[in-house]
Order: sequence, then C-alpha cells, then structure tokens
Amino acid sequence: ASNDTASSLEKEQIFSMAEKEMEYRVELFNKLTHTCFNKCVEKKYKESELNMGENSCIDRCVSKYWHVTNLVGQLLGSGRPGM
Amino acid sequence: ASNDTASSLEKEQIFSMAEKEMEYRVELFNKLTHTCFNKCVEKKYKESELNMGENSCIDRCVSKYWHVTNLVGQLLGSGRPGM
Amino acid sequence: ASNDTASSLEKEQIFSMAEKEMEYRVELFNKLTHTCFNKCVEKKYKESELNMGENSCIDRCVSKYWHVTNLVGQLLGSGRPGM
Amino acid sequence: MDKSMLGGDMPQLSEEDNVRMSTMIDQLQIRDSLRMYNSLVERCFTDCVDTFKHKSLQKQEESCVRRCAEKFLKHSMRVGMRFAELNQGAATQD
Amino acid sequence: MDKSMLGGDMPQLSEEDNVRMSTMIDQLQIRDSLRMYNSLVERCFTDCVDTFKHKSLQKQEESCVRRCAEKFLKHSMRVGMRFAELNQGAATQD
Amino acid sequence: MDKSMLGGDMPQLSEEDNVRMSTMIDQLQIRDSLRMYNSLVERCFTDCVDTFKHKSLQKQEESCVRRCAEKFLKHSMRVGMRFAELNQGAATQD
Repeated sequence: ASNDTASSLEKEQIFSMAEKEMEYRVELFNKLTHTCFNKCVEKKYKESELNMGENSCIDRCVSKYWHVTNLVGQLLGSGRPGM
Repeated sequence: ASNDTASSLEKEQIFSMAEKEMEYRVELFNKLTHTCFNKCVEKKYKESELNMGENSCIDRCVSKYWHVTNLVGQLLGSGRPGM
Repeated sequence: ASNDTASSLEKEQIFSMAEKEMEYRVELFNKLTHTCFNKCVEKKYKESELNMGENSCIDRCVSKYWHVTNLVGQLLGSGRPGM
Repeated sequence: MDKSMLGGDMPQLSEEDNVRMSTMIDQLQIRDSLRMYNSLVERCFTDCVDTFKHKSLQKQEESCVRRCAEKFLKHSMRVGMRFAELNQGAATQD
Repeated sequence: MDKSMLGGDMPQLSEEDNVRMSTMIDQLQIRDSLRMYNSLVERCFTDCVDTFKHKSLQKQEESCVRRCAEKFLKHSMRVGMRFAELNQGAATQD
Repeated sequence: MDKSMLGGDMPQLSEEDNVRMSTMIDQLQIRDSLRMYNSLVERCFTDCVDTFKHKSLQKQEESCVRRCAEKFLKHSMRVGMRFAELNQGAATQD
C-alpha cells in the first residue's frame, strides 16, 4: 500500500526521470548503430560477415560518435559525459 | 475497486505487453506504407490517382515486405508470423 | 484522494488527450525545424552564423510549412488550424 | 490504421478490463492519426516545395501538395487492405 | 520547444490537476530536450565526420561539429519565434 | 540493447520499487527489441528489394535479406561492445 501514499507524485517523477534517461540511452545507441552502419558497411551484402576494414571503421566510428556526443553536450551546457 | 487489488502489477504487465504489441503493429504498418510509397509511387504528383502500374507495384511490395518480415523474424528466432 | 474516485477513467482520458495534443505539436515543431534546416541551410558549416539568405529562406519556409499543414488538415477533414 | 489490424487472440477479460483495453486502442489510434498527419505534411512539403522566394504557397505548389496528400491516402488505404488480407491469411494458418 | 507552444485553451482544472498537467508538460519538455540532443548529435556527426582513419575526432571535424550545432540551435530559435507568431495569429483568428 | 547499458548510479530503492524499476527496464527492452525488428526489416527490404515484377521474394533477394540481417546484427553487437567500454571508461573517470 506504500505505493499510494502522500509522496507518490514525487516518486512518479523519479521513475519518470529514470525512464526518460533510459529512453535517451537506447535512442543514442540506436542512432549510433544506424549511423555507423551507414558510414562503414558495404550495402551490397555479398557477405554476411563484417570484413577487417568494416570492423576497424566501426570501432573508430563509435569512438568518434562518442566524442561528438560529448562535444555537443558541452555546447548544450548539459555537461553530461556521453550521457 | 478490483483494479487496485494484489495482482495489479501483473495486470499492468499484461496491458503493457498488449500495448507494445499494438505499437509494434502500427509501426510495422507505417514503415511498410512509407517504404512501398517510396518504391512504387511517382513523386511528381501529376495525378492524384494511382495508376495501374503503381497499384500492382504496391500489391507486390506489400506481399514482399510481409515475406521479409517473416524471414527476418525467423532469423531473430521470434518465430512470429509477420507479427 | 479525489484522484482515485469514480470519474478517474474520464480524467485519464482528458489528460491523455492533452498529452497527445502536446506530443503532436512538439513533433510538428521538430519536423518543421529539421525540414527547413534541410531546405535552407548550407551544410558545409563554414560559418556558425546564419546568413541573410538563410534567414529569409527560414522565415518563408516556416510560413509555407504552416500553409501546408493547414491545407493537409483541411483535406483530412480535421479543420484544425495548423494544429 | 485500422482497428482490425490490432486484433488477435486476447485472453478473456472482465468488463472493466475490456473498457480499459478499448480505451487504450482508441488512444493509440488517436496518436497514430496525429503522427500520420505530421508525416504526411512533412512528405508532401518536402516533395512539393522547393523555392523560397515567396512567403505564401504558390498555386503550383498547392496543387502538388493536394495531389500528393490524396495519392498518399489512397496508397495507404490500398496497403491497409492488402495488409489485412495477409494478417488474416496468417491467422487462419495458425 | 517552448512552453508557450503547448498553450491553448485548457478547461478549468483543480489545483491538484494543475500540478499534474504542469508535471506532464515538464516531462514532455525533458523528453524533447533529450531527443533534440540525440538528433543534433546524429545530424552533425553525419554531416561532419566522413573519414575513419583515426579513433579521435580531428580538429577540422571538431570545428565543423561546433559550427553545425551552433547553427542548428540558432536556426531552431528562429523557427521557434516564427512558429509562435503563426500560432498566435491562428489563435486570434478563432 | 544490453541491460548493462542502462546501468548507472541508482539511489537506494525499496524492495517494491526495485521490482518496479526492473519491470520498467524489461518493458523498455521489449519495446526496443520490437522497434529493432521493425527497423531491421525496413532497412534490409529497402536495400535488397527493388523489382516488383513478382509477388513473392526472389531467391536472390532472399539471400540478400539474410546477409543484410546477419551483418546488421553482428554490427550491432560490435557497436554494443565498444559502447559499453566507452560507458565504463566514462564511469571510472567520474
């Protein structure tokens, strides 16, 4: 029953913030994944394996995307490190 | 009052699953619609009618999209038939 | 405690409608912003300022987007003025 | 989006839960209609409006937008019919 | 997104409901800011980063990203102003 | 999406709240999986299917879709690993 006590509104806000934070991270991951796939992976799909060039491109792409996330975060004044 | 009894958490999960399932179907339908419009419909919009070529392209596009949904579903191991 | 009385379902629907309406406006604004950026802004980013040509393009783009929103709204029979 | 699209095998629900489920479906349909409206505007604007010498929509752009929207709606209805047929086919196969 | 954008004619609400409505608006703004952040990163990354010979961002890419983000934010503010004007115009017409 | 991605510093929660938080995370993961499924279908369809002379998927298109989906999943796993490393690095720096 503790769920419906006086502070339920505050608790809702906490859960709601946590939910938004998670949605944000999921969206970041999805955008990163799609963007780096577009940048690095050959689209004729002759192979189902990623080749060496694609793999190293992906690693660098993730790293650079992370840096851009931090950089834009600083500009927006959020100060959140890749988050 | 039966809504706030002991099993309310389980019930929430059932409703939440149904909601996600529906969201999934709506998103599938929307992506299918936009993708087949891009593949089949002439974008100069000289007519507001779909011509015969466009119509048969749309029918085949929907059918193929459905097959791809099933195929990818099998690969993901969901086994859900176009769902 | 008035929150959990008999009419709670109706109230939920009112809040839910207001929420959808707001989501709609936010989405409209975001699509408008991205579309007009694509139409009007030079993507080489040699400057961080918008130049005069870009600024007047943006103003006209927003105005035209608004008209298209109204026009499509009429066709859909919603009659909502840019809303 | 058509209500029948959302169908499927639902477990037995109480009267109260049925109301709630149907409210949820209505809410999803409202959200979907609003999103469709937004994406239709975006698509037809992007395809039909390309010059920004004027503040107001030119006749030619306006008729392009009209045809675009009508064509998309017809397309969407046709897709909905085909989609429903495939959904039913899948349901009967089960 | 500006709070005034969300305005409109709301029915008379109780104190408690007002708090709830305002909480909802705050929540939507937080979600929108986070989405804007994500889409700004995606856009500027896509437009500015094209070579993957290094793991770290090159000086040239970094300044491109900075200008891209600043330009987009200025653009977004301008659109917000114009949009608000049109919204108000529509409101007075009613 | 990996559960560890969502981690971070959570305040101390009651048993009941922990259940709720973990339910929420599960729900987000389900929603994310379904969205991923949809976007994978859309991507591989768009990249692999371009002729509409037949109603059924041609052999060549089918194998293209298979390779596309497999490649994307491998890509996604690799991105997940790199992303987790960067998240952990950021966490230790704090």
